[in-house]
Amino acid sequence: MYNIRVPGARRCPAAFCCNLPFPGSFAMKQGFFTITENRKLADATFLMRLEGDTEAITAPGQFVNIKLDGFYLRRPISVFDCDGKTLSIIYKVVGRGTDALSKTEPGKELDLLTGLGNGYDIGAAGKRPLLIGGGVGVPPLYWLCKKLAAQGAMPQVVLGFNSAKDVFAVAEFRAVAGPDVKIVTVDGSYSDIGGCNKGFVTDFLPASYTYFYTCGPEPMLRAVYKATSTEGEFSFEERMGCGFGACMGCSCKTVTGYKRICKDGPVLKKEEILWKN
Amino acid sequence: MYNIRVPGARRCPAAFCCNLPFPGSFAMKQGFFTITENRKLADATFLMRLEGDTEAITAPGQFVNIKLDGFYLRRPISVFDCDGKTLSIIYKVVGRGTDALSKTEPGKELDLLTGLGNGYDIGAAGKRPLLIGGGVGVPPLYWLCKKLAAQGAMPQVVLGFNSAKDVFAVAEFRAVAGPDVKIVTVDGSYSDIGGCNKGFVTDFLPASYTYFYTCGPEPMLRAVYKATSTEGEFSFEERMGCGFGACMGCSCKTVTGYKRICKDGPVLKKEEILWKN
Amino acid sequence: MEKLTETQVNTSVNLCGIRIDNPVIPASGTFGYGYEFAKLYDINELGTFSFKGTTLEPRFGNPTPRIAECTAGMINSVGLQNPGVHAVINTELPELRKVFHKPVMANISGFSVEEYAKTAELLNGEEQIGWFEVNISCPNVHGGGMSFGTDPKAAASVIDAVKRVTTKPVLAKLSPNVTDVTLIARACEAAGADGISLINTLLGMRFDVRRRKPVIANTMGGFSGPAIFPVALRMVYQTANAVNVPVVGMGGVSSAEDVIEMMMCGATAVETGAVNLVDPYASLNIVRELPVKMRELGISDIKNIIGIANK
Amino acid sequence: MEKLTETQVNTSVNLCGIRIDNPVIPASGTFGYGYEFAKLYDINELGTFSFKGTTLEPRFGNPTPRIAECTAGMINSVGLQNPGVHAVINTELPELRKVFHKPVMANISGFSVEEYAKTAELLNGEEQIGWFEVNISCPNVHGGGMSFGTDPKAAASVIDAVKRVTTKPVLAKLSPNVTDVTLIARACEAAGADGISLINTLLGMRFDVRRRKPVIANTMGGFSGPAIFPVALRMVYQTANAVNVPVVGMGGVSSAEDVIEMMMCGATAVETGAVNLVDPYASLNIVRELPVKMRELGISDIKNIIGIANK
Repeated sequence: MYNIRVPGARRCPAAFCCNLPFPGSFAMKQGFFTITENRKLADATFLMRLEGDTEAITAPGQFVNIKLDGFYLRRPISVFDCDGKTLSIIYKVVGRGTDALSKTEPGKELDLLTGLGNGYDIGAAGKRPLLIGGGVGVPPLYWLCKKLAAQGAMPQVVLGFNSAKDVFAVAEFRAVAGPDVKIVTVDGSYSDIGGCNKGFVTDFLPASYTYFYTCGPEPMLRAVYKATSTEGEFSFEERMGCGFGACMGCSCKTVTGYKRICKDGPVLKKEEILWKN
Repeated sequence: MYNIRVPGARRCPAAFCCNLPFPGSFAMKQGFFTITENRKLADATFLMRLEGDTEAITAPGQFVNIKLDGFYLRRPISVFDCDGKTLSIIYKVVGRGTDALSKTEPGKELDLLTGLGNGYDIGAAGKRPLLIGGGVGVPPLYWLCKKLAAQGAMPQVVLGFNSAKDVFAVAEFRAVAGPDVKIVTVDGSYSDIGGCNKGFVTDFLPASYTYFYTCGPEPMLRAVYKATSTEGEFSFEERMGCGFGACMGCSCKTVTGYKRICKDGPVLKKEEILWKN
Repeated sequence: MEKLTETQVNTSVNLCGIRIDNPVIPASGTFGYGYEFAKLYDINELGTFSFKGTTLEPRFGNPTPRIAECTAGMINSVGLQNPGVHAVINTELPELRKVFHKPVMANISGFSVEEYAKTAELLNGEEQIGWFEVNISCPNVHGGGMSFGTDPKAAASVIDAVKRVTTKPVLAKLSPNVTDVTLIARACEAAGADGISLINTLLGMRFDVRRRKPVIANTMGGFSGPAIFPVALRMVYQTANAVNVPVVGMGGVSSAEDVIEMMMCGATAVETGAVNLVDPYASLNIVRELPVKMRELGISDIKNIIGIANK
Repeated sequence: MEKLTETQVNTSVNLCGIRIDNPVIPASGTFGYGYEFAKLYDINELGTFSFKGTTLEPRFGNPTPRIAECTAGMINSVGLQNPGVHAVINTELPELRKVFHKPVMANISGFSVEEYAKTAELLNGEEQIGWFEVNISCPNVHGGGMSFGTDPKAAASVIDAVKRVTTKPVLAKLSPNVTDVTLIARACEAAGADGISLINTLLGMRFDVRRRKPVIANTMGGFSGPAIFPVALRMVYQTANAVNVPVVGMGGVSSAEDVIEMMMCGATAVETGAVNLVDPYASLNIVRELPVKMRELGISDIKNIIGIANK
C-alpha cells in the first residue's frame, strides 16, 4: 500500500497514505481576513463574506480553517465563493463555535488557514455534469458550479434541504444554471419555479449526466453512491484536529490506502470510496 | 480567637477570622463598565477611566476585580478616583494580564466586581493626616486624599518612586494638597517645585501628623511601620483567587485573628499587623 | 425534538436518599460556610452546597502566595484553612441556619483516621447536615488528605471509621492524581461509602520566570477550572461504571451544559468549583440556566439522563 | 536587569550527548515525518523534532471521530496510525533527508517488549536518527502503550530491551496518568534510559449532549493543549528532582515563555504538541521568539536556567 508510485506524476505529499498522483495544490496559507458581512440566510444558517489574501484558494471544494477567540481548535468551513480578494462561506450553527462565529461583527479580523484540501477536479466534468448537494453540503457546490459554467459546461444542480426554512442560495445557483436547478425538501414545504419536489435528492436526479459532484450528510452520500450511474466525486466531512494533514485526526480507509480527509480529501473519487459499516 | 464579639457593633462577616466590628461596607456588585480612556502615564503605568454603576464603591482603598478575555482569574486593581458614574484606575503592566489590559481600547465593556475590600477609615484621620505611597501603591491614596480634604483635613503626602520615569499623578495630588505633596525618587532623578528628594519615603516624612495611611511594596510598608509615630492604616497586596472572600487564597495572620486581604482587608490598622518573617 | 414547557421540566434528583431540588452544588472551598453568599442571592435556590473543608482543630493553612493563574484554570494551595469543628458547630452553622433551610453537605478532612472520625462524630449531631463528604484527596497538606486518597486500603480505613460514627450518608471525595481511580472508588464503596464524589484538584505547578521562584509558596498546589473538565468527565464516567453507589461529579463545571454532560457520564449531581471564584453568581446562574438547557435538549426529567453514557 | 544583545544569547543545549541549536522540538504525532512542514518553512530552524510514533507493522489506528475539542485543549484518539517501520525506512526518512539536515528523534511504540525492540533495532541503522523516544504512554491503544507506562517493571523491561539493540540515546516517554510519575522515571533510568520525556497526554473524555454519545468513537482519548501545562510542569519538576538523566518536558507548551518556565523546572529541552495543530508555524515562531524572551528576562545562556527551580 505504501509503495505504489506513478512515475512522472506529482506525488501526493501525504505522510503515509497513497503516494498517488493528486489534483489541486497544497500551498496552504495563513492570513488575516476582515469580515465584511455576516448575515442569516436560513434557519441557523449564515453567510459570511471576508476580505483578504485568497491566493492559496485554488479549487472549489477546498475549505478554510478559522481561529475563533475562546476556542482551541479552528473551525473548518468550505468555500462558498471566492475571487481575487473576497471569500464567502456559508455555515450552520451547530455548536458553541459556530454560534460564536454567527455573532462576530463585520470589521473584525479573523485568522484563517486557506487553501486546505484537494477540492473538486473540474477537468473531469464533461458537458453536462451533475451537482448534488444536501443541507450544509450545498455551499461548496456553488463555486464549483460557477467554475464549470465558466469552462463551458452546463451543470445540472439538485439541492436537498429538510424543509423550506432551511433553503438558501437558490437565486445564486439559478443565476448560473438557470432552470437546471432543482430544489428538493424532505417535507415538501418548498416550491418555486422548479416545482414542489418532496423527498430526497436521489428521487430527483436527471436521467442523463456526464459526471457528478456531491457534498452532504453521509446518509445522502451513500444514497447518491448507489443512485448514480457515472463516475463522480464525493466531499466528506469529519471532525478534524489541524485541517492540514499533521495530526491524522480525520483519517479514512480508501481503496487506494489511508487518506486524511483534510489534506488528501475532502474530495474522494467514487471508485476510491470504502464505506464504513 | 473565634468567639470575640463586640455587642452592638456591625460584625465582620468573614467566614472565620475575627468577629470584630469593621468599617466600610461589603455590598459587592457585579456590572459592566465601558472604557472611556486608557493611556500611558509613566513607564509601564496606565490610567484607565471607566463608566458604569459605581454605587458599591464606598471607601477609598477599595478595589475592583476585572475580568479579561482569555484570562481565568480577575485582576484586582485599586480605585484611583471615583464619582457617581466614573471610576479611574492606575495600573502597572507586570504580566500578561495587565499587558492585555493596557491594550484594551476605549469603547470596550469590561465585567467588574466593585466595592471589594474594606477601604481606609477616613474618620480616624484628624486634622493633619499623612499619606505615604510607593509606586503602584500610590493610586488608592488619591481618592483618599480628596475625601480627607473634603472633610476639612489638610493631608500631607509623600510619594516614592524608583525613578523620574516612574512618577505619575503629581498634578492631581498637588491640586488637592498643594505644597504638602513631596515626591521622592530612589535615584534622585526627579525634581520639581517640591525639590529633588533622593532616597526613600521614610527619609522625608514630616515631623508631625495626626494619623497616617500608606500603601506600597512590602519593604516600604515595613519601613513605614518602623518610621511612623502615630496610629495608622496599611493597605496590603496579595495574590488573590476570588477577591471577595470565598477562597481563602489571600489570608494573613493578624493580632486579631486570620484575615482575608481581599475582604477583611486590604487595609489593616497598624496595631493589627503581624509581619511574616 | 420534543418541545417542553417550563412546568414539564424536572431538575430534582435523589442523592443518597435525600431529594434535592436540582443537582447543582457549590464545591467545598469555593463557598465558605454559605451565609456570605446569602448576601448576594437566596442560596436556597441551590441544590445544596458543600461547606469549607473542616478539621478537628483550627488551621491557618499554607503560607501565601496560595494562588496561581493558569490557562483556563487556577492553582490553589490554601491547605484547609478553617476554624475547626467546634467553631463550625458554635458559630458557622448557626449563621448558616438563618439563611439556608436545606440539608448541607459537610466536607471534612483530617490527618489521621481518628481525626476524621472524631470530626464526623462531632458534626453528626448537627441537624442541618445532610451528607458527609470525606475529603481524602486534598493535595495541599502533608501527611493527610491526598495520601489517604491514593491508596485503596487507607481510603477504605477512613471511610470505615467515619461510617461507624455517623448516621448520615457518607460520600468519599477522591483524588484524580492516581493511576486507577476506580480502585479507590471500589475500596470506598466496599468500606460502606454511600456515594463517591470526584474529582478533587489535579496536582499542578507554575513557576514565575521573572522572580525565578514558584508562583505559590508551597511550590505545588491543586489545579482546577475548565481546563480539567475532560479529565474529570473521564473519571466520573469510569467511576460510575465501577460502583453502584451515586457519583457526584465535579471538575471545571462552568455551565448548565457542563452539568448535563457530566450527568450523562454518570453523575447523579454535580459540584461547581473554581467558577464560583470568578463569578460569585455562577452557581445561581447555572441553576437557572439548567431548565432552559434541558428544554433545548429535550430533557424532561434530569434523572433520566444520569449515566446514559454508561449504558 | 542585564541588557543583552542578540549575539550574547545562546539557545543551544546538549541533549544526551548531542548538541541541538535550540531546545524546541515538535512532539511526535503533531509533525508527521517532518517533510510536509518543510513546504511551509525551513524546518532546520528547529532544534529537532520527534517523528510520528512508529510501530513494527502499519496501523490505521482507531475509528473516527478521533478528535474532540476542549477548553484550551483537545482530545485525540488517533491510536498510532503509521505506515510501519519498513515504510518509514524506505519512504519517509528518504523524503525527510532531502529537507532536514539534523538528527531526528525517532518515536517508537509497540504492543510487546519484543515489538519495541525489533522496531528500534531496524531503525538503529538509520544515520539520521539521533535519539529514540520510546513511547510507553499512548493512552489510545489497548494492550500496549500506556499499560507499559503505568507499571515500573513493565516500563523498565521495554527500556532495557530497546537499550540492548540500539547504540543511540534512548528517552522514555512517560504517561501522566499515574499516581507517582517518579517511580516510573526512576525505573526507566535504572533500566538504562538516557533521558526521560514527559508528559504524554492525560486521559480525557467529552460527551456530545445533543447526539447523546461520546464525541470520539473510542470514548476516551489523550487530552493535550495549554490546559494541561500546569500538570506537565509539576511532573517535569518532580521528575527532574528524581532522576539524574536529562528530562525533556512537554504538555501544553505554546510560547517561548512556556519553554523557559519548563526549563527552569528541570527540562533540558521542550517539546511542542497541540499548538502545532492550531498554528502550523507555532514551533518556528517559538524558536524565533526564544532569544527575544531570553533577553527580556536577562538570560544569556539557556543552559544556565535548566532546573533552577530544583536547586
